Amino acid sequence: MEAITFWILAIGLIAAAWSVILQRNPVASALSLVAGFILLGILFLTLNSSFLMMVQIIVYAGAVMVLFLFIIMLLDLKTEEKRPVPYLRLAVALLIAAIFGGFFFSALQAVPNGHKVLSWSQPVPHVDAGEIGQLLFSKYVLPFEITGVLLLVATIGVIVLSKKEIK
Amino acid sequence: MEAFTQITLNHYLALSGILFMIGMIGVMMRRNIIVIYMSLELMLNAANLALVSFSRFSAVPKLDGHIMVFLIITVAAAEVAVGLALIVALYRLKQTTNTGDLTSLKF
Amino acid sequence: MSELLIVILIAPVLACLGIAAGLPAKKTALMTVLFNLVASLLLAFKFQIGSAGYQFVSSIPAMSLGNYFNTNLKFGVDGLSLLLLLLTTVVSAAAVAVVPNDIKRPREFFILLLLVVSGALGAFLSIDLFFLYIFHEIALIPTFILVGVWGNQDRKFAAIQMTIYLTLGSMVLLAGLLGFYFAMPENVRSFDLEEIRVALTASPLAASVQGWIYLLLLGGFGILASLCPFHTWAPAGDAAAPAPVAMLHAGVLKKVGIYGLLRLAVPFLHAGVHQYVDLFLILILLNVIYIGVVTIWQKELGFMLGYSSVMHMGMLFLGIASMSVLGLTGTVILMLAHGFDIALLFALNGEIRRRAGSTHFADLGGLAQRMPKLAFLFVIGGLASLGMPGLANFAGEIHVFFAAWKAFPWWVTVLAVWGIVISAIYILRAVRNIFFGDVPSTLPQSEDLVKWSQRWPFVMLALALIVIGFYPRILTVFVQPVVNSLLGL
Amino acid sequence: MNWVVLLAPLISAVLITLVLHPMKKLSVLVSILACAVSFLASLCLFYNNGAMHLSSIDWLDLPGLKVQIGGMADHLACLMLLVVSGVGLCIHIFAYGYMKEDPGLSRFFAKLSLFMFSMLGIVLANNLVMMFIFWELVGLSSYLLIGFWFQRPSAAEAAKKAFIVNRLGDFGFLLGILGVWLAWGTVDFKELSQQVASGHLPALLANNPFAVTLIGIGLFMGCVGKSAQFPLHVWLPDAMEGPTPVSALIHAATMVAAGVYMLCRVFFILELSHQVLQVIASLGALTAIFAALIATQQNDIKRILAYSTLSQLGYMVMAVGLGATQAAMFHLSTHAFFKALLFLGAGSVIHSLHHEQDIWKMGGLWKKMPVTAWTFLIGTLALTGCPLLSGFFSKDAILLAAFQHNKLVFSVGIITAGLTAYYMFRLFAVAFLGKPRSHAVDHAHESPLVMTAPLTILAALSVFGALFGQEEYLGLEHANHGGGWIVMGLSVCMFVLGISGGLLLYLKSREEPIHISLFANKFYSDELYEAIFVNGQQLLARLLDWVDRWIVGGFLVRGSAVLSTITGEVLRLLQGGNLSAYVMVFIVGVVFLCYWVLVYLKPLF
Amino acid sequence: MKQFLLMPEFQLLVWALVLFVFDAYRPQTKPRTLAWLGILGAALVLGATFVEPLTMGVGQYFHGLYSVDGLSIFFKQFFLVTLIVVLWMSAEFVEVLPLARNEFLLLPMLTTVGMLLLASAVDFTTMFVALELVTISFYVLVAYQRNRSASLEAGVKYLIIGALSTGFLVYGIAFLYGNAGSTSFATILETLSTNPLNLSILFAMALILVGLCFKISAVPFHIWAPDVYQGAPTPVTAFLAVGSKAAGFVVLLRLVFFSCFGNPVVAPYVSSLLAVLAGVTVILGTFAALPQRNLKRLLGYSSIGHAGFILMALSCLSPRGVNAVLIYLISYLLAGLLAFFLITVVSKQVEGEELVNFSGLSKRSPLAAFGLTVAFVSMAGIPPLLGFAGKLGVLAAAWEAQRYVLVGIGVIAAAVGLYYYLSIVRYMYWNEAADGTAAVKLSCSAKWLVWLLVAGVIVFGIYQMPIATVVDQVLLGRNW
Repeated sequence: MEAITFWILAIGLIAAAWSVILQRNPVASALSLVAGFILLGILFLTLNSSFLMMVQIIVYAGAVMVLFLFIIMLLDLKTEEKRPVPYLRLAVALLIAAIFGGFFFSALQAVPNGHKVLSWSQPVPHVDAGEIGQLLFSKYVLPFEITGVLLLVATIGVIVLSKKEIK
Repeated sequence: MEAFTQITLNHYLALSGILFMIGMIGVMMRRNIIVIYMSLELMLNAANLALVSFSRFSAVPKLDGHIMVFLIITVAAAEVAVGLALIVALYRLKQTTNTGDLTSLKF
Repeated sequence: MSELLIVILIAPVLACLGIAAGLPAKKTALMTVLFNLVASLLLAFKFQIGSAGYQFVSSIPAMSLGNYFNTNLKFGVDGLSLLLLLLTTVVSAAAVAVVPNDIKRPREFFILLLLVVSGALGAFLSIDLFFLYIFHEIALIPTFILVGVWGNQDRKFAAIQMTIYLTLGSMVLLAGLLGFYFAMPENVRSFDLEEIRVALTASPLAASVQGWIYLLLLGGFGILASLCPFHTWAPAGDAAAPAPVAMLHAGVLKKVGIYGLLRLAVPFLHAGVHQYVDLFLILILLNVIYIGVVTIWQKELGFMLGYSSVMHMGMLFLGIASMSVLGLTGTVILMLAHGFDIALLFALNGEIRRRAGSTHFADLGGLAQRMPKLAFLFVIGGLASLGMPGLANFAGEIHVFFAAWKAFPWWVTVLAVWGIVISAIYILRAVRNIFFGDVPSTLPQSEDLVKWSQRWPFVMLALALIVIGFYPRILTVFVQPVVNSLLGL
Repeated sequence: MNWVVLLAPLISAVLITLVLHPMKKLSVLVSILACAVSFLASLCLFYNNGAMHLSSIDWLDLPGLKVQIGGMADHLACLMLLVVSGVGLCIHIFAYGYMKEDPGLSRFFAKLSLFMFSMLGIVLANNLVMMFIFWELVGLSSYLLIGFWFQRPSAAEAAKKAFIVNRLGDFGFLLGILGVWLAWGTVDFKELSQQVASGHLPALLANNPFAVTLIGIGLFMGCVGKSAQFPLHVWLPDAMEGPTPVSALIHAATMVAAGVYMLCRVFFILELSHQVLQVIASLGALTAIFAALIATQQNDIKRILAYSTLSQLGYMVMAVGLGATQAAMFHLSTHAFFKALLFLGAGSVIHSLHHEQDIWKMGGLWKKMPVTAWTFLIGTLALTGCPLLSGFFSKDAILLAAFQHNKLVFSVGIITAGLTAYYMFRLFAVAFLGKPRSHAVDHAHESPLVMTAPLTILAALSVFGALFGQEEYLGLEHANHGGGWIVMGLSVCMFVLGISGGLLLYLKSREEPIHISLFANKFYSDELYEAIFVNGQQLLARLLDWVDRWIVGGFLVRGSAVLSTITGEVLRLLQGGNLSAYVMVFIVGVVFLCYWVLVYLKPLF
Repeated sequence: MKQFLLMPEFQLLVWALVLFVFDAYRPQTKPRTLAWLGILGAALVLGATFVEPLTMGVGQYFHGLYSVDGLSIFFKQFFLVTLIVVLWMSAEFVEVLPLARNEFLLLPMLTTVGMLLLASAVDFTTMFVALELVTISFYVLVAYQRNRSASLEAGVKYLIIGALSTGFLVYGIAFLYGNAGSTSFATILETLSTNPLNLSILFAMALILVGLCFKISAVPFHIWAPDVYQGAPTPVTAFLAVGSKAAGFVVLLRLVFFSCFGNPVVAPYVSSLLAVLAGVTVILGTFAALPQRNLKRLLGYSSIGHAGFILMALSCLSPRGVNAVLIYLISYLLAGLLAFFLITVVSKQVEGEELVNFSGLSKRSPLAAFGLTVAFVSMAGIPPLLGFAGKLGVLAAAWEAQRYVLVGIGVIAAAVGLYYYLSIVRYMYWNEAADGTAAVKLSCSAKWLVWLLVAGVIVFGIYQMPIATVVDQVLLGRNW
């Protein structure tokens, strides 16, 4: 069961990811990305993290990607559609990524508990919003507060960057 | 055959790695800044996946990884907001989102 | 008296501030350097002859660099630094005095010039190697601006080349100093020469280590003192510099390179010096013969003087290479002799340029008819430069020759002595072309050094040459104990 | 107190240069007085015969090298002192008359005093370094005096040439001194002679037999330069560009003889090597005949005398080489008298002819300038070795020594003697006898007393000098050796032959009857020098300048600057401005970093 | 709550928020006033760090996420000084901006909050968030002049490369977390020291290093720097060059000495890796600066070179090396800010940042020319200016660690560096200005700042005791 779920999600995710980078139309890319995010959320679920799934779907698939789509529509980007797929660049990028992949997989061999098998039947502590919330407001209160400042900065930044010019 | 039936941490990590690399390829290959930016999001998500899996599979399950993921998602959201605002501003000024058109600063 | 030493050092800096604050530039500068001259003469009289140690020592512990470097800002003079102090004060007095009254932007000029002076003073008075280095470097940037703004001919290129080259040299030197510092046992590391002596007399450095450090120091100090083939900056720089700067630079600052080798390589790196003596000799002979021959071909007085100064550095190095009492004494005498001499010649070069509008041999001739006094002084300087007995250089050279003859294979000295023939050739050519023969019709009318107020700096330098030349023991009594102690005798 | 002999001229030179130079007459007076004082002091020294003590000061005192400024007033030195200051005094007086009208009169006398100081210093020197110091100073004053009329390009060139050629000799001299010091550990004449006399060779020389020859050659090179021996003789004829009294004093009587004096001083060292003596003798003989041959075809009165000087110096050097130092010194003294006389006579002629020096424009001066002519004749006769005049004795002593030691040298010497008579009488016949050969002679008149008086004194010395000198120099054993009569007879024959040849050929001729361009052009030695040394050196200098400018300064220094800039230009190409390329670079960097970390650190596992 | 009050981050944040509110209610406030208020706040916070009762004691706070120690205090003071100068600079610069002037003054304060936090971060969560706070606010600041395409272009380049490096950093953190099971620096070091090493740890370290190398602009992750330095508004360039770079170094210092890289087995290898990076960085920064004609771009390259020098000292992994890092940073703080400040002031009036625009500056504004000369000469490392102390420390550390090649590179780079710095001086002093250029005027406050910084560079260059004392205190009591 675990295996089937994983393989389906994995193949779907990889396909979505490929679609993101290969689609000529940015809108299609963005939609693929939404799909990918949803699949990723489900993957989180397979790892017993329901809270993160929700966050993933709401924040990423919901807010972030909507923003992307919105901007793409707004800017009306069609120029790139006419260009052919840059195979040469793709090949170079693949090559570099392959080398990186080589390193990555050799590193992967060494991960401790790497061969620990996933089993849903095994009891694992349930990770729900409450526990994470508790941690966030006790141990991790400082970074959490800082994210607040971060969002403030982002807000100001977005306003500054997109405010209509005063004529 | 076991490799297909027994899903291990390595499977998740491999998936995250592949996701990461696809994102990397996208960043290298694409010229449209928005798509590049989407690819970057893919890379961040790969990291999230890795973190969550590590959390799940650790000997003594811990939540620090989840906190990290939560923070990453928040930060990424903020980053996307600022980034897209920047791209919009760029588009307004130059009517392009192609990296090939951004070469006035060089050498 | 140690206060007086500090006063000498601080006076130029104070004068800089004074000039910046609005005091009349030339007057203030002149008063300062004259004060320094008098004060240093006073020090010389109070100096206890015969002891090798430092006298009038004072230190400023607040200027240390924290826990990571054992440095100590410490001033004092022994026989050697006292003489170099005198060299500096005399040459700087002359240099300030020959600045023409109509120089443009006088305030900046004198401030920078005094900075150069204080750098030179500090370098010779510091007992601490680290501060020796710092003080020498202080002069670097002011020289750059002085040459670049007030220089002549190809000033821009020359200034840049000179500064970069010297910086390269001082960075190499810095590496060498650090190497020296770290080569010492950890608990006794110091830049203080007195402490180094105590530490290294007990346990000298290993020979192989000495070799490396010596090479670095030779490279660094060699560039500063224009050891061939690192000399390219010198002729161009000196030729382009305004006369006072060339005087200070060729006359005084170059000596810091020699001084450093004397202070550091001779006492603490014997083994290194011996190990690389062949290399050193080859470079020295290049300095003397190769540069000498190149000097002959020069067509412009400034360049000729610059090259000749490079050539004479070979003689100074030769004295050091011999590592003997005779040779080192000769080097010290030559340091002073060459300092006074080249300062005199560069000063006259400046006067000729101002009067004749050019220093190319082709444009000049017969100046002795119009300016007999100037010609007379030039001939004295030139004769000193070609090693005429009765003038200072000869006294030094003869020491060096004797020392080299004893220390090295015969051909080294033969080639070095050939240098005196070469210098005769180019000096006499210059005298012939500038002062003798017909006056070209294109030469503008100009007057001689009419007044004593114009003349005294030149006369002072010439007198110094004559006094040392007639009685070099006036120097050797100061130098001898120091040289003995440098050689560990 | 006894240093007066040396200090008087120095004080005079300094005083005139610094203070007195605006007052010409006073300057002259001071200079002449100083010379006179020196002369008197020399006399004192002479009659005390070296017994008077000369205190000394340490000029240098370092372990292994002690150089004193001290005096060694032995017999040799005292004689030389007398000659120098005596002849010097005459010339000083003459010079006043000769130079009266020159605007640089004070300068001239200051330099003369400087010369006297330096020359007397050489004579008094008690060690080699001190001698070298004054040796150089003599060179300097010679330079200054040759270039006295510096406005003339020819004079300026001549002065320069004289100094540089002398420097070549000094180069060897200094090396010789260094060699002596290295071998014996001292440069003091007294100590040296004691060590040499002990017969015990220092280790250096014992191990290396050729070393002593090299030392000897080195010292001799000093003499070759200063006494203008064969390869370095070129400067002396050109030095005639100086005022004539200078030529008389420096380039005939005293300075050029200093080389010979020096050889005599260090003869005990030269003696140690047979080869050195041979070299000296042969070179001296060569110079003697070589210069004599050239002199036969010269037209400038001073040049003829200059070549004659060369030739006579050759004699002296030859004598030293033959071991006859006394004879050399004897000839040196007599030569000083008559050659000074001849130069002054020539000066007198030139002065009265308004600086006309070509003998073919003179003629018939015998009547116009009787004193000058008479004294000149005496000088000529003395030089040519007319029996009973001073030159006869001294030359004879040398020829005798040659006859005893080396027949080849002797034959060269005897031929030279004939040639000497020939060219001197050619000169005398053309310049003084016959009819005036140009209008310049019309206005000629006898010189004033201030000039003729020194002529007369010197003429007297030329005649009688030998009587006094023969005893002083040679002692009484002269002529006791075998062959004395043969030599004397032969030399008289040559004298007669020479005179008759000269007179017969030239008495009546109005222009040069014989043309030997090889001699007229001085064996093309100037041209050879020009071609080999001057051009060679210029070529080398040019080449090295090129190397320095383009290889060291250009290729290495500017080259590295250019290389830096090119490196910069290449490195900035990385920065193409394209974001995609940047990303590529970045990720390649990551790959490299991973490679490094994973592969380099592999051995950890 | 008391803890929060004593945190300089919090104090600064509150001040910034108050100013935001103030600005919102009084929109007609002149930017200059706002700048002075900001400077006042920063100065107060800076002052508070020196006062005993107003600071937290040395120790760990927030469950080990936040540390107060010598290093953090030093860097906090460093960032606050940077902020003060940057605000001062911005006050001069802000008139150029078409809009949102006040925010331009307030954003740096928030950025500084991130930097201050970064100095204290001893946990990857805090570190990551603080780092992102800094980075994201820089995205905005770099692109601030959105009417200038250069600024926007720089912003986009910084954005993409920055996000890319964040990706690598996060991925590295993930793998490190996977191995050590914690995000705390100290715990990670402990775990790594007790458990055997494996390749995935090294992989993680490499990726984390990428993220930090981006911050400090070490080759080849410097690729953004020249363009961004050139395109960004000058005060932002200064802030990037000094503040952001120092922020990268403080994290690197902590990681190298007190976290993953500090593992005794790995440390020697890390050291040599950093040494190679340092060498390459110095070479590239120095040589590529040679042909530059745009002053800001030139300084961008030169700042890469300086980063290389600092990395050189860091790579020695010795107390002397750390000492050199800190001194070098101080020297670069003063000289770099001085240079950028004057460039801000001058280029505003001469309308250009090309070298040619600075021709004859010595006549048009002697003080500006003098200040720039002092700054450049100090950066070149010529005694007796402060920059020399930095160079000396670096070379000494490298020599002590027996990295002779680095010493050689340093020696050559110093000489070459002087060349391009002097070429600027040459423009200012030797070349004549084009006709019709007016004198450059410095406002009174600008003059004050210039004199302050010049005095700092000169006085501390000659009298190094205070700086040495400060730096020694940072090093005190820790096992470096």
